[in-house]
Amino acid sequence: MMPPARIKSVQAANAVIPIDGSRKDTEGDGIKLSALFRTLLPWLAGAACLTLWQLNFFHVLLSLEAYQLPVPSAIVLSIRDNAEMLLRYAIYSGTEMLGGFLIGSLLGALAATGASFFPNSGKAAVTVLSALNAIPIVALAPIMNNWFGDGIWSRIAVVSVITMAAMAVSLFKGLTSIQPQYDELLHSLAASQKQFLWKLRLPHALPSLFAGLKINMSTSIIGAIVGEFFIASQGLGYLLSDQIRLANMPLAWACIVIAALLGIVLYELVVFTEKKLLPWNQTRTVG
Amino acid sequence: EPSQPAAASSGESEAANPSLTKVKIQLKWVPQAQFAGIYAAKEKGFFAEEGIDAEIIPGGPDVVIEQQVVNGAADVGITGVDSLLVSRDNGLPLVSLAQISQKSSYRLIAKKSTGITSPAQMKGKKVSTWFGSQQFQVLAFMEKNGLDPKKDINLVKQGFTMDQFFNDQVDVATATIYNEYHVVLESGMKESDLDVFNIEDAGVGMLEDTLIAKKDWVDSNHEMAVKVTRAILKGWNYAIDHQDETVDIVMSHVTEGSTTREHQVTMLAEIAKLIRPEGFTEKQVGSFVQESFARTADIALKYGLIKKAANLNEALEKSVYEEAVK
Amino acid sequence: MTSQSPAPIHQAVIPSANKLIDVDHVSVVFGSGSQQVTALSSVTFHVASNEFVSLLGPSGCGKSTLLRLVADLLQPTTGSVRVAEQEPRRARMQRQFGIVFQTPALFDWRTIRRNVELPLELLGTPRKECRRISDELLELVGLTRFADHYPWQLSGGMQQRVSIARALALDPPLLLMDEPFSALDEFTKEKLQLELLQIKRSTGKTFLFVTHSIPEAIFLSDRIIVLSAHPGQVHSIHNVHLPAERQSELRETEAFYQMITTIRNCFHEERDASNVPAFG
Amino acid sequence: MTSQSPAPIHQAVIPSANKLIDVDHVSVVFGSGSQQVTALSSVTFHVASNEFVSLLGPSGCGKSTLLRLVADLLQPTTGSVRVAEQEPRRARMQRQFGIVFQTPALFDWRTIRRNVELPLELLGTPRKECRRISDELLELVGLTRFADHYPWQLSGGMQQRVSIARALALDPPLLLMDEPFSALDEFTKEKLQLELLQIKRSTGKTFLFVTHSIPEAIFLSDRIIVLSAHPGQVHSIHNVHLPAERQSELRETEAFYQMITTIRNCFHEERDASNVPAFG
Amino acid sequence: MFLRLGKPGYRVWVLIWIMSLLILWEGIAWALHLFMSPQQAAARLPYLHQVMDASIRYSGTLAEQGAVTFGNAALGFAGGALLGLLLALLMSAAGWLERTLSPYVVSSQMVPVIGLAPIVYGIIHNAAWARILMAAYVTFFPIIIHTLKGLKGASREHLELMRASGASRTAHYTKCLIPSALPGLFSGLKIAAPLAVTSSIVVELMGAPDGLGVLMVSSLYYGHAQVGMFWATIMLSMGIGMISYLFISLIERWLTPWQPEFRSTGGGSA
Ligand SMILES: Nc1ncnc2c1ncn2[C@@H]1O[C@H](COP(=O)(O)OP(=O)(O)OP(=O)(O)O)[C@@H](O)[C@H]1O
Ligand SMILES: Nc1ncnc2c1ncn2[C@@H]1O[C@H](COP(=O)(O)OP(=O)(O)OP(=O)(O)O)[C@@H](O)[C@H]1O
Ligand SMILES: Cc1ncc(C[n+]2csc(CCO)c2C)c(N)n1
Ligand SMILES: [Mg+2]
Ligand SMILES: [Mg+2]
Repeated sequence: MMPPARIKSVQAANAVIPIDGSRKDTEGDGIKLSALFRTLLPWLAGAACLTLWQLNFFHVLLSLEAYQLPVPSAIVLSIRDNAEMLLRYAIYSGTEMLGGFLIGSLLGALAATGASFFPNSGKAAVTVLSALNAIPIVALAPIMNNWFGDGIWSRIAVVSVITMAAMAVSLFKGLTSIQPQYDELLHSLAASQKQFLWKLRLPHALPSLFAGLKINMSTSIIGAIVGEFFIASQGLGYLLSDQIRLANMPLAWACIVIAALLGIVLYELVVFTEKKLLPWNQTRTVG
Repeated sequence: EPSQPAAASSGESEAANPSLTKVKIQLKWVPQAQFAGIYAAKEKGFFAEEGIDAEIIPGGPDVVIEQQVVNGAADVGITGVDSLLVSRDNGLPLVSLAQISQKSSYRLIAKKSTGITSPAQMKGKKVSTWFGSQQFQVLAFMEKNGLDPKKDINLVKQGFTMDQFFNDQVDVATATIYNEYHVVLESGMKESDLDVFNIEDAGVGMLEDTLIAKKDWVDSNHEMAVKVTRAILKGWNYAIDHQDETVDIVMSHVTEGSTTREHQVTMLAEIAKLIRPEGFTEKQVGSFVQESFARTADIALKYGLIKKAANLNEALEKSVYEEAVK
Repeated sequence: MTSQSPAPIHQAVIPSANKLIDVDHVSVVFGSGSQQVTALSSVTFHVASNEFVSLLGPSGCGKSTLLRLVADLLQPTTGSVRVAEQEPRRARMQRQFGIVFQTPALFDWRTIRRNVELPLELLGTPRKECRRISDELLELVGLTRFADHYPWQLSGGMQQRVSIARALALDPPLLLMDEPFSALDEFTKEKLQLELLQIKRSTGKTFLFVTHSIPEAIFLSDRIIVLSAHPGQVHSIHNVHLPAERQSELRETEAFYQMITTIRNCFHEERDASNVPAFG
Repeated sequence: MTSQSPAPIHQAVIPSANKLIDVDHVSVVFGSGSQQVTALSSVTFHVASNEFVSLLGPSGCGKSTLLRLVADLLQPTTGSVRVAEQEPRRARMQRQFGIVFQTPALFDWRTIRRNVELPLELLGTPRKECRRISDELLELVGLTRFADHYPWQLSGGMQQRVSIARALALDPPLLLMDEPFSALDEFTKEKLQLELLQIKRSTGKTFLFVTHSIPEAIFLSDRIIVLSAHPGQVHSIHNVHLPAERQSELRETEAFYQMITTIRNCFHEERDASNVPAFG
Repeated sequence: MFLRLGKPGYRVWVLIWIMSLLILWEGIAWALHLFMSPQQAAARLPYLHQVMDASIRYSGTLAEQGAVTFGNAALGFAGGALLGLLLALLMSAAGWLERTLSPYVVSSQMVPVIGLAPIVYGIIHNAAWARILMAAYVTFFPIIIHTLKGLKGASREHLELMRASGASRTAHYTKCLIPSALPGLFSGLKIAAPLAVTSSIVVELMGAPDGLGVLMVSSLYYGHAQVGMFWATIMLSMGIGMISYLFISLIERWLTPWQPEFRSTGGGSA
């Protein structure tokens, strides 16, 4: 038998990471919970937070007043009272957001794809493109207003610009970080550049593409809302900035809640699409 | 009569003096001559004389002054009376310590090329103004001139640039006499290219810059409130009397290159006329003019900015001002 | 192939106290629906301490799956696996075994030396000791020159040797090896085979060894377990009656050839019994 | 090991017009500084059309590197490689060869069938035709049942068979195979060996084949090139004088055993000549 | 493989791109000035030389304010990166934790900073801390997304090896998961680095005595006279963003030399 000095005891007993879809049990994980509880947990956590919030727990804890942070019931009432306007504004802002998200992600993806064909200049182009992320929306909004007028297009443009870089950087990484053996295979098959892209790079980059889409989904909500702070005369961002200045916190928070719901729904849509589109990516993942 | 600072003359040594009480002052907007009196008070040692170490916090597009003061991020702040009234209406326990500007600074401007020579011609036109609580004197102006602000004009939000006006995205824009109006002139337009409508002259001006603090802060720091107010009012009188020197002080507080001295000279000259209008004595600077407040509160109520009539007795902490100018 | 296979099952009788590995009626089912694959079906066998047992069987019959069960990388769908008389989990936590996977599974971000030292690092072995052991093992597998290279700079066979060295680093009492010599030339392979036997003799280690080479299995093993495919089942178990002291010369003996024929026949038999191409 | 090796070099004389692969004084050096490795040093050989040539040699001697040179996946540091009398690049563009890598290199996101169909897709073969060919090839490698599985659901040997099927999909005149049968059991291997020979006979294909199994090399090849290591050089080239029609029974013949001994001796010789453990 | 950062080609190309964009800029500005009034044209895109002129004239101020902003950005970025990394690690440790946290992490990104400002200032009166917090808040999301993707992409063989070696949970992370996630983490960092500059500026708009954001707002507010300065601040913030990106790329190359794209010799390069 081996010398006892080289055996370390059971000290590391909780070191189990589920590896494989076929593992029926996840027993032994560091933090165990029953299956039902695990499914319910996100909801329970939310409900608990809301309850504590409603009961002024956070207000007491952080010494906040109702005029700084309204309670959920006040927000709900405000949503009910302004339902028609909120819906109209949600559609308006949602349009800006989706429009910008689609255009920006598409432009970013095209840029990354184009760049992936050119070793040095491509990577350099993505570097330069990444600087778009460093322009704050406050500066973009006036510029886009000058270029595209004061209508919905100026916010779509803002959102497009701020979503482009994240997609370009994410996708470019996915398109170019390929194990040499796969490159060699297609090379030996005399695949054309186009085939390299469609048969190897893009499928390999799909997880990165979705990472970019997820980031952009949240960026575009912020872009649309903050873009509206500047000169828009409708939309959730317009209402939010107005109501914050008016210290009408329940309605301001109603805007935030509606925007967040809108964002989460669209985000989940991206996650859902990813699950549907990448079946090979599922069972092998950890956690 | 420049009062020679007793305690200290420069901000740095002031801060080093431990006997001074720290007071944070939240400006409504970026450092500029709009707040010249406060900078003068600091640089000329008026705060120090009162035992105060004043920290001046600039504002910005996303800064909500009332929230800053209510939060305790600042002790006193400069905001508009409209804004103060609506905040109070929504439950924020804020009061005014002194009224800085006594007249509306708002002008409506139109390019001559639009052919708008009278308010009535604004019918059906696109008019821009700042939103939040700041659009109500424009609404009142329209009604005063026989236009229904809801139907007869297309009122849109104006940003903090005049680009909408330059780009002809709007027909009529709002301009403060101390800034935007001159921004337009500095762009190469001449006064003769513009039609200018004065809201104050139309009798529907609302009060703007006012000094606010949280009610319970005033109650427990009454002396301090008086001292701050006194220093600021003294600062304003000094600024108005020594405009050239004060512009230098302001320029030393703005980030180099963010504005020009000429612009600030004009700004101080214009704002001085709002703070110590013709007929006002030095003592009257900062006073609460009942009629102006009543008008402001009426307009706010009439157009739904506030839901219940403002209680001006509570909103205005007159005792502070009175003790300050004693 | 069914468990009523006509082949004789030679099961050496070993005191139950000496079942270092005990696989008891284990089945493993992967996937579901039309993609369901029964990788193992009611497999029972055990390995005694200081025994060298080889698993032989057609491609896809479940050899790697079996190894992963023993290593606690997979739970059986039914049946039970025990290692050193405890749950595989506990054996694993006590680092009772080293494992060589079918693929080298080297960490791209570590040099060859640091790949070999990985298990030692996990144990918190002092730097110097790590270095000494990795030097020794790299020497053993003939890669001293490549200590500071990265995995992608090595040939397939070299990578495989690194993973063998890594499995030996902890000096564990049980070694699980999945076709460890498949990418090696005959002479490197032979040298390492002799090393394994030497290690077994001198340290009393136990081996569970997967291979496709019948001669290799015979040369190394005390017992050979032949599996049949679809579903994976124990076809037959063979005691290897060869001298304990194995030398290269053994490969030329009559007994050796006979054994090869015996085992090869198992395969043929199976192929003929089921009238389908069982080994495809 | 030096090129003045005492072993005889039997070089079959072939009309130069028939050099399908012509490797001429090729050297490959990887890395630089202390990490510099001379993978191949002045290697010269050629392969005639419809010839089956095997590369044998110790682990790390440069067999895979040679294959990658021929496949235009690597440029020689010095020397030249020509395939079908042209630059390897042109041969590659004309899809003159199929290749089986040492690792399966399957695409995770494609099912087994679609992995096999990949080369056809690249050529723009119609769907139906793709399907027909992949059906046939999956049948050949015995994976019909697993057509719709993903690569990670397959055992190592099964993955290897998929990559063999993929290389055959285009029906190329030249096949480059890097230890294609290393992870297969003897019977699956034997079946596929016979398939290769059958393909060679019926279609006139040429094979450049890397293996570690001397019997396999002899059974399959017309010629065997033995490489020595560090740096990789041609040690000797052997014509295999066995009947063109190869049957399993051949393996039991005297001629076969003799050939094994001859080749094995090359290795021994080399090891003894240089007094270092050359195969480590 | 493609792309070697170390090759002069890459850096030269960055310069080539920047130069071409600047030339394009001047060209567009010139075209705009052909059929628009100077104010209108300059509001859309001023002449590059006009912006350069302001940049040079106020280079001292710009450098000073840029340093302030960059300092905040770096601090917020560090905080955000750490927070993102930590959350990603936690979320990868247990599926239920990921499912519980992710809706909240996602919704946190949907809340515009201005909505939070009153609350944050209400809780933390210290403006410096508020800035750091807000900057971190904006930057952590891309890092979570990419790190999580990297952590989940760890190869099955590697994980099995760690498991079979009886590696502790910590060792799983330090020896296997984190190294596999590093390339992903760097993608996240590359997205977050320029974003940190943005968020630093955003925080400056919630009230700060100095910084590029203050310059930006003032220049906008004072109109045409300051248009050169406004664009100069934008160029500078883009420059800072790009330099942070380059810096991260350098660290990436240094910390993850094993990535295919950095290999000095390798396959497929024929
Ligand atoms: N993760 C998985 N998901 C689904 N099926 C799997 C998985 N792993 C293995 N299998 C199936 O289980 C069976 C046995 O696989 P295993 O890897 O144990 O075979 P093996 O005996 O090691 O074969 P080889 O000699 O080819 O390596 C195969 O049919 C395979 O398709
Ligand atoms: N990308 C690379 N970078 C550096 N060195 C390499 C690289 N590829 C191969 N080598 C070296 O070249 C030599 C030959 O490698 P090659 O893969 O050709 O060997 P091989 O004959 O195929 O060995 P095996 O039988 O083990 O597969 C080895 O010493 C290896 O370390
Ligand atoms: C939405 C909105 N944006 C900017 C300002 C900036 N601002 C502060 S005071 C003032 C009037 C002139 O000083 C202006 C334009 C604002 N108030 N509201
Ligand atoms: Mg296997
Ligand atoms: Mg090889």
